[in-house]
Amino acid sequence: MASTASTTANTTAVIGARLGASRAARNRRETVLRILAPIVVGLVVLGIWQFLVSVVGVSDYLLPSPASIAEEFAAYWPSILQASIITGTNALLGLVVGSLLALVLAALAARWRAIDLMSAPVVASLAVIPIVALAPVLNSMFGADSQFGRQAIAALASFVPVFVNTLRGFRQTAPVHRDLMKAYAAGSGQVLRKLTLPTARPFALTGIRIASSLAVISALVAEYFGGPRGGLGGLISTSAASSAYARAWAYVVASIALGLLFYLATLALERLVQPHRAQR
Amino acid sequence: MTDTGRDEPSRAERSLAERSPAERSLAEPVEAGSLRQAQGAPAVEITGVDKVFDTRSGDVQALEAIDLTIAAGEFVSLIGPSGCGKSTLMRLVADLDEPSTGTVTVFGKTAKQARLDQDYGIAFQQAGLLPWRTVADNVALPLEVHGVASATRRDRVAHLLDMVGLTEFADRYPDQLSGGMQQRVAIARALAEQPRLLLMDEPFGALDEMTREKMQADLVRIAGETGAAVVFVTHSIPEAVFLSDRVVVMSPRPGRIREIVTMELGPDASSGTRAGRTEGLREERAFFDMVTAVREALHGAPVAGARGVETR
Amino acid sequence: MTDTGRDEPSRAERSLAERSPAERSLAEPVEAGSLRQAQGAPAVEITGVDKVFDTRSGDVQALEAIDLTIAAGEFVSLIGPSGCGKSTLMRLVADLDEPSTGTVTVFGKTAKQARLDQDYGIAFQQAGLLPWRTVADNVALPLEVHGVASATRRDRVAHLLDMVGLTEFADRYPDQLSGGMQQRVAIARALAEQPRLLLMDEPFGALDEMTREKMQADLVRIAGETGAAVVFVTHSIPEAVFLSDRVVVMSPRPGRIREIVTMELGPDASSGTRAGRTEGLREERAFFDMVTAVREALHGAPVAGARGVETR
Amino acid sequence: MSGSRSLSPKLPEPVEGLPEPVEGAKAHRRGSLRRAQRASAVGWGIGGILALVALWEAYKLLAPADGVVIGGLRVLPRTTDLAMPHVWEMLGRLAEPVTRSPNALPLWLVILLAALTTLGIAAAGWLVGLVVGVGLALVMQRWRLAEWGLLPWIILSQTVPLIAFAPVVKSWGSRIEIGALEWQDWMSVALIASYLAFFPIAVGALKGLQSPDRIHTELMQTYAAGYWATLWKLRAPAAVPYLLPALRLGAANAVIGAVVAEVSTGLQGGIGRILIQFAGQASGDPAKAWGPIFGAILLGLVAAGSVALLGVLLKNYRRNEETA
Amino acid sequence: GDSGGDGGGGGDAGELTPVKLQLQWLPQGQFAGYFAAADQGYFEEEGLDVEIIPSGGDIVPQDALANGDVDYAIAWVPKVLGSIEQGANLTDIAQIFQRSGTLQVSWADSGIEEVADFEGKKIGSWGFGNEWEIFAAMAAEGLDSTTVEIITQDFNMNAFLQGDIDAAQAMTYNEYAQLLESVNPDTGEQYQPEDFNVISYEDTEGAMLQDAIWADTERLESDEEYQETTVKFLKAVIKGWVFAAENPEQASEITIAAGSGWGPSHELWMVNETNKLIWPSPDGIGIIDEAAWDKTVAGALAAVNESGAHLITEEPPASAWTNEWIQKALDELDGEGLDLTGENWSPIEVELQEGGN
Ligand SMILES: Nc1ncnc2c1ncn2[C@@H]1O[C@H](COP(=O)(O)OP(=O)(O)OP(=O)(O)O)[C@@H](O)[C@H]1O
Ligand SMILES: Nc1ncnc2c1ncn2[C@@H]1O[C@H](COP(=O)(O)OP(=O)(O)OP(=O)(O)O)[C@@H](O)[C@H]1O
Ligand SMILES: Cc1ncc(C[n+]2csc(CCO)c2C)c(N)n1
Ligand SMILES: [Mg+2]
Ligand SMILES: [Mg+2]
Repeated sequence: MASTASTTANTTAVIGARLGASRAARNRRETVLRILAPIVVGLVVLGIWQFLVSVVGVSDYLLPSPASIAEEFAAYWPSILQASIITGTNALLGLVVGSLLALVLAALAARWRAIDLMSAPVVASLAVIPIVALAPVLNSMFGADSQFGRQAIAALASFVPVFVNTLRGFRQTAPVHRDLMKAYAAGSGQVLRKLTLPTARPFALTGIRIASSLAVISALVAEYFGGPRGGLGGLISTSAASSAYARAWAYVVASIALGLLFYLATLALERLVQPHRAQR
Repeated sequence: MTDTGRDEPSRAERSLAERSPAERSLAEPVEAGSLRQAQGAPAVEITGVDKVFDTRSGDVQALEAIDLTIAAGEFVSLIGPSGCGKSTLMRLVADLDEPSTGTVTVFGKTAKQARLDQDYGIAFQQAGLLPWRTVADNVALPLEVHGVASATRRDRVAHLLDMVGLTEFADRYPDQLSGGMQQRVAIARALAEQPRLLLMDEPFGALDEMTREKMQADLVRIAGETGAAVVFVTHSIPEAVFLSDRVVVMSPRPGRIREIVTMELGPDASSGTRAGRTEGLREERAFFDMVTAVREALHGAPVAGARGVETR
Repeated sequence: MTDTGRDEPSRAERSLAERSPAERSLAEPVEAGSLRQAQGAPAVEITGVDKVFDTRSGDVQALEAIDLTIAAGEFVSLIGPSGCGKSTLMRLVADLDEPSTGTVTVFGKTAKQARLDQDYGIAFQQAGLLPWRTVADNVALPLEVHGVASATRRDRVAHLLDMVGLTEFADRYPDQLSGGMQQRVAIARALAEQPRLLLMDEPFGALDEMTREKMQADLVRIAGETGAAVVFVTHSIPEAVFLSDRVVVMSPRPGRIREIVTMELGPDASSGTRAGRTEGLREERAFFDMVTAVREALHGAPVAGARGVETR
Repeated sequence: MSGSRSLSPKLPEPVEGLPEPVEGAKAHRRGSLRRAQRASAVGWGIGGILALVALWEAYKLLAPADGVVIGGLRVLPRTTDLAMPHVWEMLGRLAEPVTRSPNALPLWLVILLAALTTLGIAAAGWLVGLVVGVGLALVMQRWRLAEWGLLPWIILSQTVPLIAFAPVVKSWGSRIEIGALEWQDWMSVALIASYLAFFPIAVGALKGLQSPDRIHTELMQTYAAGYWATLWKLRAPAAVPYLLPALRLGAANAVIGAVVAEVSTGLQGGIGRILIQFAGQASGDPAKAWGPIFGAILLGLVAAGSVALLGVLLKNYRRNEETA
Repeated sequence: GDSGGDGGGGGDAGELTPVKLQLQWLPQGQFAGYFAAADQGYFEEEGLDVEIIPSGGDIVPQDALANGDVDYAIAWVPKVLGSIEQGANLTDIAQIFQRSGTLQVSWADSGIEEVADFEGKKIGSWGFGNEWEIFAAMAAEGLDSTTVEIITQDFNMNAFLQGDIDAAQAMTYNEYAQLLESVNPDTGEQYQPEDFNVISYEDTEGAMLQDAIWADTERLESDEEYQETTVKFLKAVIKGWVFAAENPEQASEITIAAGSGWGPSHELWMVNETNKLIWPSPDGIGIIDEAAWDKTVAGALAAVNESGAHLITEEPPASAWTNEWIQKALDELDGEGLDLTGENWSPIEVELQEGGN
């Protein structure tokens, strides 16, 4: 009996070791694939693009080859950096202000139903206004000589997802948790700090993550419709207007990178503020 | 209706005054006068309570004409079919809801005052842990809310986690625990402030039989040690029998108390000490008899003799 | 440890070889030959099965050296502490997972073939109804998937709903049902194709005691009527005892079969017909004795006279 | 105390959540109560808009013409008629003819016609976005490698300013001629609209298709159900609650995309066109420019609202959504 | 673009040669001649079925032409010079506008009276290549683009009216009129020309040639059918512009019917001012004046924008312009009694109505 047991244990250990190794390998493979897959997809697309332009001979007039875009990117790097800073600053200010406003208003709307109901049509409308419509109005209101219009547009664009998600978050406190706080005779401030805010936090963070890309793209598109020059949007349009498409695409690449940067920054913020994310 | 003594009276003492007819037939005659005990207020006193919920689809009479007194230190289980109002009754005691008519007093005060005074600890059917707090922080929550100094808090939490066997898991988050472990955290949290009254709504629902039995034994011990009164909601007859001094059997729609069965569990148990409730009890004859008694109370009539053997 | 036969031996035949000492003492001598059933392959045959899960935090040996044969028409319960591998074992039979070593055959075929041939019906611990389908459509789901004609389907669903007492609720949606009703729909669904083998993983976990008892009686009846073999996972000893021909008691980490206890429940029950399992049974002496036998098997040894908490 | 209610041999059914029978009068009272509740929600909503109007006019009345400038930064807007026309002027302008031409239509009608045109284009873009988004979601659900490879790019795709490739789309489109179908300019606009619409749909559909609990996928497995049966009977219905908000967002995005693409490609007839045209006239006729802005908002609300109506049809697939 | 009759004309469409013309903005009086040619049937008379395609903010007409999406495009010379340097192969076949219509408008009391005064000011421009005249004029004054703050103007003149911009770009035919249609809040009346200082680039070294008709160089060299079409096309266009010169009211109505959203007074102003940029045209309408061309090239070479990019860095190829086809067209029209030089033309007086409606 004892010997059988130890044999079994040995077999188990052996099987275990084998499976353990295979799992570690699987894990590593998955991580590698997760990183590699998008890179491969990107490279394949770039490859096909370059192939079409340089070998098949599709006109590279409107759609320049990746190589020439890279060349322009390098040549205009200082201007690209400066433009990215201008647009990035607008987007960042808009994101921060818009998110803060959304958080505050969501808190008010969660607290007072009247505010919620009254803000509903206004928020729904904000969500469907095209930037083309908003930009000239804001430029007239706040002055075309300042970046304020773009920042306001980025703020409004950020406001909507943050408000909607946060408001939902404020409503997610579980009845059992509310009962618990009541059983503790907790004051309203304590309930807010210990329950309502932590419950809403992941929802708000999700909203901010969505808003981050929106802020960049909105700040950039707003530059098409008036205001000081020098941002990425203005340079994309100016370059395209003089048929310098490779340069235009170099600025587009910069705008994608800026969007990615914002997205990753909000992801990092999420990790920072919320080190443990419960699986749901 | 009940007239439980002010202190922990022996089961035998209380038996006549409180028992249902069915129960009474089991009881031995006892001197009525010996029941009275002049000591502090009872843990819970429920008098003429009705509770009506006004729902979208109409009124629901959740509780009707409830009278129940629970002595300090007494362990009372509520049992009854789903929807009979057990949770509702417990929520009234906890002042999480208000009775439509009647009064609820806790240690002689209003339920609200008792809540504000933190006279009870509560554990819900769901563990209800805050997912963003570690196990230790969850247990510490009531202490934090009530401004207990952080050093004291730490000691107390460590002690509680030790008690529920989760010391190693202090820094885990709830989603990293099994259902049973979460329940134990919730129980530790309910005990954090050493309340004189424990309200527990099916706290062991998520546990497997063995863990459940262990937790039952622990609960009996802890309640005994701290002298806390316990109101315990359960669906399990053996659990109710094992734990309680008295089992309140309820009937549904409208929720009423059908019977109150006082536990008579052999020589040890009848002495009134909870220490008598050990594992062996579960296999004693008296245990099965009480299970049968509660089962019959629950089914509303003695189980017909036609089927099987009457064990009484 | 256990040495279950490769084929379905009668209870009596197996009794000596398999039973725990406690059980053995309870068994009455029965004519071996009378139980033999000369029929095709056993419903389930598990031979030398190990199951190792390869998790992030290391390997988990969920099952070790499992040998178990379940005869056609037999009702077998699996019981054991949480995490002992009951669900895993059932999932292997259902071909939802594969054994690390050893083989599982179902009606003489591989588990996979049996799954493709729809030889079994399954009910999980949660009801697992599709919320967007009415009760009737949920029951019809397996029939739909297998292309049963709609008229046949309707008849069959009507019959099944009648059987579980939910005819009136055919057009309701799952969220309009109580937990117990949902469970019954899930059971009806599991029975939809009249499988020769029913796999049920704690199907009554969500029910209150009364509903649970009613469902147990129904299940016994239905399994008897259709002659299906049943593999039934539960945490409740009384439930296992009430329902089963044999109770497989498992021990945790690694999950092994500790004992197989054959039920001996009075004159009716010993005749092998399930009809003997009526409500009265629960209050019979033999029932309590079998409960005690399983409890002891579960705890690994006769419950000691000495009191104390079993922590295993 | 016991047995006020005799226990039948059958068990009492715990039927919580079931609508309990109520007398007609009570049901009626509740019905009208809910209607009253909805009416009050609408009332509050209108109140919100009126409050905004009041704020606008009050601010215009009280604040300095040049707005509020703090430290060189104008934090509150100017109140000139150019920047903030009176609400009644904006509304009144809608009733007047669009120009002094003898056969000019009233402004509101011009806006309405343009909005309908754009709505049609946006609907086409939304449909394309639906097909592409759901297609991508299906591929990503089926093959995890596809999810890993594509999803990051799908997210990144939305940071490309779509005006950057409007000319490319228009140019390539103009070369397409498949049989009788000749590429129309509105199709370029619809295609660009679909670029904004597909994103939430792809993400939402993927989430939805991946949403079934393990218990359900395993149930299908025990039925030996194949990919398509599982898709049809399980994944698709389970995806509905995720898909509906995604479709609503997609509709709003399609409208925004269509308007921007109209401006970008210079398509005639839609709301984007009159948006810039009247914006160009805003110096002389400030109120006129607001007409198409209101039109664009209304258009977005109508588009999103119609998709919400779709949700009513599919309400049985969203039974476990909260009603909030 | 339902102007100019689209290809679906059924039977007779088969006989007509389909032609696509890309405009550089929305339909408006600036393009009245083309709309008039379509409306009056001049294209059909020449056997052409012309589709007039308006442009939006991001469609660059010369790129649509270079990509082969259209057959001819209307575009400003400096912008196309940039495209040619980027690889487009295009030829200016008719210089419809003989003069630059770009103004820089400032308030009368602003002290900005010439380009030299721009220094340190906020200068408005639409971008999209419209800024090169400013940079060229500034370059001629020894100013580089970093000495001013360039502000992108949007679709209207609000930024200027509200003081965000010190000097705004304005076309004589459009934005300048927008100013005069706006109400002066101080007087409650429309603004008057005296309220503004107007710098016309035509009077500066920055002046550049504007609306020209561009054709595909390669097709022009090798494709005879295209050559024929080009002449026919130019003939019809000339007739259209002559019609607009003689019947500005009618031309304005035609443009409105073609989808311009402007009111009659603004549209008529636009046609009239456009006519001023075309007529008189001493060598005949559309003939490219080499001196003006060279001045445009010089300006384009001199201009550097604020990101340091040059519009062009070398002389454009000789193929960039030719008078061959316009001359042929003029010759063929000779004797039909049309005033091809505008010697008898004179502008009309247009009273702008408030709001431009
Ligand atoms: N907030 C509420 N609104 C309306 N009805 C309610 C509410 N809470 C409880 N009820 C109703 O009151 C009755 C009693 O409910 P309660 O939760 O107390 O039952 P319970 O005995 O705890 O049941 P279970 O054993 O299922 O937990 C039920 O019919 C229930 O539907
Ligand atoms: N997919 C899995 N991956 C890793 N480990 C698993 C997996 N499934 C089960 N296990 C482990 O295998 C062991 C047996 O699990 P199983 O679910 O079979 O237990 P069980 O007896 O059904 O328990 P319970 O009564 O709680 O349902 C446990 O230790 C569990 O953690
Ligand atoms: C998006 C965009 N906005 C404004 C203008 C300005 N604009 C209107 S008419 C005209 C003259 C050239 O035809 C110019 C420059 C533009 N071109 N593109
Ligand atoms: Mg309850
Ligand atoms: Mg299990």
